[in-house]
Amino acid sequence: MGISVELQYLETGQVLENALVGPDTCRMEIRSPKITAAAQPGQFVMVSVAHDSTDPLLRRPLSIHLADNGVLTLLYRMVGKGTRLMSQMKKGDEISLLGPLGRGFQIHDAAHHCLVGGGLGVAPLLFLGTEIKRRRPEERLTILLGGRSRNELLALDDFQKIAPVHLATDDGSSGLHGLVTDLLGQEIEGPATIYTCGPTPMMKGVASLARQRTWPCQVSLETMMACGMGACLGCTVQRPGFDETEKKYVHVCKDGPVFEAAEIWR
Amino acid sequence: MGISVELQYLETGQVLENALVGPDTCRMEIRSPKITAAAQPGQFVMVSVAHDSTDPLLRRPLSIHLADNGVLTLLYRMVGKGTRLMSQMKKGDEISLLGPLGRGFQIHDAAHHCLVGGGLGVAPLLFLGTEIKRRRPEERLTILLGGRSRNELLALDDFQKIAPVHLATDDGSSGLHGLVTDLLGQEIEGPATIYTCGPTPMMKGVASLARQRTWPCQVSLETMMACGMGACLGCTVQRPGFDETEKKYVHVCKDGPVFEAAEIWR
Amino acid sequence: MAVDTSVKIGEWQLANPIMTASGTFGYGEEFRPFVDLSALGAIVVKGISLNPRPGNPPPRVVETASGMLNAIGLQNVGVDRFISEKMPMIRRLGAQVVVNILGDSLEDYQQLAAKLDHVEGIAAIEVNISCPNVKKGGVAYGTDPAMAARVTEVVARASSRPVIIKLSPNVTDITVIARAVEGAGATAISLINTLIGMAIDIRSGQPKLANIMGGLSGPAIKPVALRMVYQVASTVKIPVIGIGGITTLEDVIEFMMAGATAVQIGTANFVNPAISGELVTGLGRYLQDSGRKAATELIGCVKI
Amino acid sequence: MAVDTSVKIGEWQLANPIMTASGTFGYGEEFRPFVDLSALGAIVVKGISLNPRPGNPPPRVVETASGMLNAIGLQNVGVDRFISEKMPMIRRLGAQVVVNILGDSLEDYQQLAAKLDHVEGIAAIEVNISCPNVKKGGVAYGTDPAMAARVTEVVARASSRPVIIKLSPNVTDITVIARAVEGAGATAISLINTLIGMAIDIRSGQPKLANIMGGLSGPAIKPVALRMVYQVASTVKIPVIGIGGITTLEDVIEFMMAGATAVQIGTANFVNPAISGELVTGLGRYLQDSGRKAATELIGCVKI
Ligand SMILES: Cc1cc2nc3c(=O)[nH]c(=O)nc-3n(C[C@H](O)[C@H](O)[C@H](O)COP(=O)(O)OP(=O)(O)OC[C@H]3O[C@@H](n4cnc5c(N)ncnc54)[C@H](O)[C@@H]3O)c2cc1C
Ligand SMILES: Cc1cc2nc3c(=O)[nH]c(=O)nc-3n(C[C@H](O)[C@H](O)[C@H](O)COP(=O)(O)OP(=O)(O)OC[C@H]3O[C@@H](n4cnc5c(N)ncnc54)[C@H](O)[C@@H]3O)c2cc1C
Ligand SMILES: Cc1cc2nc3c(=O)[nH]c(=O)nc-3n(C[C@H](O)[C@H](O)[C@H](O)COP(=O)(O)O)c2cc1C
Ligand SMILES: Cc1cc2nc3c(=O)[nH]c(=O)nc-3n(C[C@H](O)[C@H](O)[C@H](O)COP(=O)(O)O)c2cc1C
Ligand code: FES
Ligand code: FES
Repeated sequence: MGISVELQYLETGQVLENALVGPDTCRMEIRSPKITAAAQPGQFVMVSVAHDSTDPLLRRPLSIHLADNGVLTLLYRMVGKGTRLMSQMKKGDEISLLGPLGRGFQIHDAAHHCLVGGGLGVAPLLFLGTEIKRRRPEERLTILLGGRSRNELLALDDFQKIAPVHLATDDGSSGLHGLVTDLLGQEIEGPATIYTCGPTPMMKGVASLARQRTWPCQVSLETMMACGMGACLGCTVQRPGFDETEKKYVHVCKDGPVFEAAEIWR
Repeated sequence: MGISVELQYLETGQVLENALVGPDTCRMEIRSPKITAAAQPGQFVMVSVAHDSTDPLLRRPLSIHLADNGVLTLLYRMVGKGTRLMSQMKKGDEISLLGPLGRGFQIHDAAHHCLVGGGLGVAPLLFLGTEIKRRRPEERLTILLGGRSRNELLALDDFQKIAPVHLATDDGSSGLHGLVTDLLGQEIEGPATIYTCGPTPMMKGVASLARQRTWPCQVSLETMMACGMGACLGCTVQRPGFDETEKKYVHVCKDGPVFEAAEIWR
Repeated sequence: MAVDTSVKIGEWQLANPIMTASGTFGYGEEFRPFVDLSALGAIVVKGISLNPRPGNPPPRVVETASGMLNAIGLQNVGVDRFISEKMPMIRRLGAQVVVNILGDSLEDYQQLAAKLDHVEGIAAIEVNISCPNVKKGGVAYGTDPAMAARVTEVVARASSRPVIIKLSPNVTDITVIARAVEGAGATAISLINTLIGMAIDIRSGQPKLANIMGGLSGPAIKPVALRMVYQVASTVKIPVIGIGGITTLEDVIEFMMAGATAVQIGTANFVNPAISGELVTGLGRYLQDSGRKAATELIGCVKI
Repeated sequence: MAVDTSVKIGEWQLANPIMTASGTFGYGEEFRPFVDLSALGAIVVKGISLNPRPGNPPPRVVETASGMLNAIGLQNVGVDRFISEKMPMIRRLGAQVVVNILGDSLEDYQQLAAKLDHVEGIAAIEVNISCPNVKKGGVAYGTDPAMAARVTEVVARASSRPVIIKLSPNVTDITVIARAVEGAGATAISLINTLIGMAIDIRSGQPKLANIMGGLSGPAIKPVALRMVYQVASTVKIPVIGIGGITTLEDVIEFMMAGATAVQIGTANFVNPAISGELVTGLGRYLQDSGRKAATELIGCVKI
C-alpha cells in the first residue's frame, strides 16, 4: 500500500467541453497536463466546484475517466449541489483539480482481463480498459456493463472501440435482462482477472463469484471524503475480521480506492 | 412614511443582457414585468445572487436604474463576491428579485429639478430623471454628475438624452476639475429641488448647500441590509437630535432609502 | 387520503409545525404579499419588552459564511404600544400568534406576562432568556439553570397560556437548562437562539458590528442547533420546538426526526420571504408521498 | 525594508504566525507536494494518545453549510509508534512541530508528556482537553475549570517545552476556563476546537455520522471562534493561538487583530492543500503593503 505523493499536483485546468451524455450525467474534458501525465487507471481527482463561495465547501472526488494527451476526462452524475454546479461550467472556465490521487488498479499479466461496471462505476473502467489494451495488447480483454436501462449504459461507444462488450439491463431494454453479475457467470468461462466498479451490492456479487472461482478481483470503493489525500482520516471503510486494532479500517483515498476484494470483504 | 406592501413581488426574472459598462461596473437588463410595472424612482430590489448555495447567503440591495416596458435595469459595481457572481450571469439565466422596495423619490412640482449624482449613485437617478421628464415635461431639469475620472462617469449618454448634463471629475479628465458639489454651487442659480445619490460625504455637501439656500433636498442612503423589507430591523441610520427614543433611528429599507435631507442630517 | 399535519404544544393545537422565528418576521404584516399567514402553524413576533427600546447603533447586521451576525439590540415598541397598535392588525391577519418577551429582571418578565394575559388573540408566550439579568451583573438568564427556572416559574404563574422557554445555545450543557425549565413549569422549549459571534473589518480595524459582538444565525449554525434539539428532546418530556438555520424541507424533517414537535424559520425568511408558506405545502406533500398519516409520526423517529 | 514576521510563544520563536491545525494536516508529509513545511510557523500533528486507537466506524465526515462535521474518533498510531515511525520523517521535513496529545485520564496526559519530553525535534506540546475524562463519567476536561487546570499542571510539570492548552468552545464562559489554565501554568492557549453538531439523513432516518454527533469546523464557525479569541485575549496575559474557519489572509488578520499571536489553519487545508504556504507569503506582503514593520503590531490592535 502507500503511494508516492511526489506525483500529486494542484492544477488549474481549463474546461474544454462539458456536456450532458446520459440521464443526469455529464462528461467534462479538462486541459490539465500535469495531472494527466501522472494519472494511472483507477485513480481520482478532487475537484473544486465552487468559486468565490464557501458552500459547497469541500472538493468532490471523481474518477479519472480518461487521461490522454494533456486532457483529463470526467464522467459524473448530477446527484447534489456540487455536481450540479459542475454541470454549469462552460468551455474556457477554470477549474481547480487536485490529483492524481489514490492507489489505482494493478494491471498484472493475465490470460483474460474482465472489466465489470455498473452505472457510474464505468467511469474509471474506460481508462483502465484503454491502458490494458495499450500495455498488454496480446492479452484477452472483455467488458461487461450493466445499467437500469439502455440509456443508462454510459460511454458505450468508447468501450466498444477497445474490446468486446456484453450488456445487461434491469429492464431488458438492451442486452441481458438481468444483472451484470449474471452476465459474468454466463459469459466468462476460463480463468479471468476481474476489475469491478459500481454500486456496492453489485461489486459484492462480483467479488463473491470471483472468490468461488478463485479469480483475482479488484474492486473500486467510494466513501465520503474531506481531503482525498490522507490528511483527515475521514474516508474509512471497515474490514471485517480485524477488530479493535488499527487494521480494522482502511482509508479509501490512500489505501484505495482500488482494493483486492479479499482485503475488504470475506 | 410607510409604504404599501401590496405592490411587492417575489419574481423570477430572466436576464436579457449583462455587460461591463465601466471600470468594475456592469449593467443588467432583466425581464421582470410585475416589479417593473410597480417600480417608482428611488426604489430598489433585493437580488438573489447564489443558486444552490448558502454562501453568499443574503440578497443584495440594488437600486432600480430603469424600469420600462417589462424590463428592469440594474447598474452595479463589482465590490465583493455577491456582485462578482452577478456579473457572471448570462443571457437566459433566471434571477430571483424581490421588489420594488422602499420609499423612493417624491416628485413634487418645482420650477427646477436638479439631480446630483456621484459614482454609482447615478444608478437610481436615471429612472428618476426619466420620470420627471415624463410626468412634468414643462418643468426645468438639470443633471450634475461627478466621478473620479472620465471613464467613471456612468450612463452618460442616457442622461444626456433626457436633460442638460454638467460634469465634474476629480482628475479634470472631463467637465469641471473638482467636486460635483462645486458644480452645484456654480451652475444652479435660481431656486431648485435637489435629488442626490452618491458617497455620503458628497451627499452631505450637497445637503448642506441646499440647506443654506433653503432648497428642498432628497438624499438616497445605503446601509447593510438583511431583508430589505422591514422585517429584520438591521438597516438603521442614526438621526442626530433624537436620543434614547425610538425615533433615534430610521430604517433605510422602509422609511427610505430616500429621505428629506433635513430628516437625517442637521 | 388526507394527511394530518397538526401538532400539539400543551393544549394548543397547531394546524402544522411550521412557525416563523422571533425577530425575523417583523409583526407579520411585512410578509403579507408572500405568505398566507393564516396557513402557518404560527408566527412569533419580534421580542417585546416592558418599555420601548431604540436598539443598538448601526451597523447592526453583517453577513458571514452561510450565516449572518445581528446586533439589533432588541429594538421594539414596548408592550403597551404593541398591544394597542400591533395586536389589532395581527388579529386581522388571522395568524396564530406567539408573543416573544424579554426583560432585564424577573419583575419585567412577570409584568409582561401579566399584561399580555388580558390580550385577546395570543396563542402562546415565548420567553427569550438569552437576555442579561441586570441585577445579576449581566449574566444571561439562559446560562444559569436556577435563574432560568425562576423566570419560567414567574411567567408560568402570570400567564394562562402555553409558556415556551427559548434557550440560549451558549452553554456547556443544554440539557441541564432544559431540565430546569421543564421542572419549573414550561409548556414547551424552543431552541436555539443565536450563537455569540464577532467579525472585524480589517480595513478600519473596527468590529463590523457597532455592538462588537452579535448573534450568529442561518445555515451555518444548523448542525449545532440540530444536535441540541436532539439532546433536549431526548432529555425532557415536554414538546421541543427546533430553530436554527432551517431553510429547506429537508431541514424541517431533520429537526422533527431529531425530536422537534414544531420548527421555527428564521434567517431563511430574509433569503426567501415566501419560504414559510412553501414549507407548509412541502411538508404536506412529503408526508403524503412517504406514506405517512400524520406529521407527528416524524417526531423523534431518528434511528440510533 | 524587510518585515519581521516572527512571533513568540513563551520562549519559542516562530518564523511567522501561520500554523496548521491538528487532525487536518496528517503528519505533514501528505502536504509535501504543495507546501514547503519548513517555511511555516509550525505544524501541529494529529492528536496522539498513549495507545493506538482505531477511531470511529464510518461514515466519519459529512459536509454542512460552509462547514463539515467530523467524528474521526481520534484515530492514531499511539505515542510509541509515533516516536519511532513518524518523528524521524517529520524531523527530515525540517518543520517546527507541535505534538497534540489527548487522554482519558490525568495519568494518560502525564505519561504522554513525559514520553515526548525525551524526543528530539518537538517545538511544543498542545493539549487537547476536549476529550472526555473516563473517570469523571465522560465529562470533557475542557468544560470544567478545575479539571482543565489539573491537566495543565500535570503536563506542564512533565514537560520542559512550551505547553499550549487547546480549549473546547462548548462552554458557557470560555474566559473562566482560560483563566484556570493560565493560572495552572499554560504557556499559551489555542482555541477553538470544534463545536458539537449533528446531521440526519432523512432518507435512511439515521444520523449521517456513525458516531451520531461530531465536531463542526470550517468557515461556518469563524464568527464564534473570533469572538472567543477576542474574549480570551482580553482576559489572559499569555499568548493566544486563533483557530476556527480560517481560510483567507483576511481571516488571519481578523484573528490577529482580535488578539491572536498566531493562528492555525484547519479545514481550509482540505479545500486548498497549498493554503498554509500561501498565507505565509500573503501575510508578509500585507505587512509590507500596509506599512507595518512587524507581525506583532497586528496582535490585539482591534479598535473598540
Ligand atoms: C474515489 C471516488 C471516485 C468517484 N468517482 C465518481 C465518478 O467518476 N463519477 C461520479 O458521478 N461520481 C463519482 N464519485 C461520487 C461523487 O464523488 C459524488 O457523487 C459527489 O461527490 C457528490 O457531490 P454533490 O455535491 O453533487 O452531492 P452532495 O450534495 O454532496 O451529496 C448528494 C448525495 O451524494 C452522496 N455523496 C456525496 N459525496 C459522496 C462521496 N464522496 N462518495 C459517495 N457518495 C457521496 C451524499 O451522501 C448524498 O446522498 C466518486 C466518489 C469517490 C469517493
Ligand atoms: C438601497 C440600496 C441601493 C443600492 N444600489 C446600488 C446600485 O444601484 N448599484 C451598486 O453598485 N450598489 C448599490 N448598493 C450597494 C450594494 O448593495 C453593495 O455594493 C452590494 O450589496 C455588495 O455586495 P457584494 O456581495 O458584492 O459585496 P460584499 O462582499 O458583501 O461586500 C463588499 C463590500 O461592500 C460593502 N457592502 C456590502 N453590502 C452593502 C450594502 N448593502 N450597502 C453598502 N455597502 C455594502 C461591505 O461592507 C464590503 O465592504 C445599494 C445599496 C443599498 C442599501
Ligand atoms: C435579525 C434577527 C433578530 C432576532 N431577534 C430576536 C428576538 O427579538 N427574540 C428572540 O428570541 N430571538 C431573536 N432572534 C433569533 C431567532 O429567532 C432565531 O432563534 C435564530 O436566528 C436562529 O434561527 P435561524 O438560524 O433560522 O435564523 C433574532 C434573529 C435575527 C437574525
Ligand atoms: C478531520 C478533523 C480532525 C481533527 N482532529 C483533531 C485532533 O486530533 N486533535 C485536536 O485537538 N483537534 C482536532 N481537530 C480540530 C482542529 O484542529 C480545529 O481545532 C478545528 O477543526 C477548527 O478549525 P478549522 O475550522 O480551521 O478546521 C480536527 C478537525 C478536523 C476537521
Ligand atoms: S479523504 Fe481525507 S484521509 Fe481520505
Ligand atoms: S433591511 Fe431588514 S429591516 Fe431593513
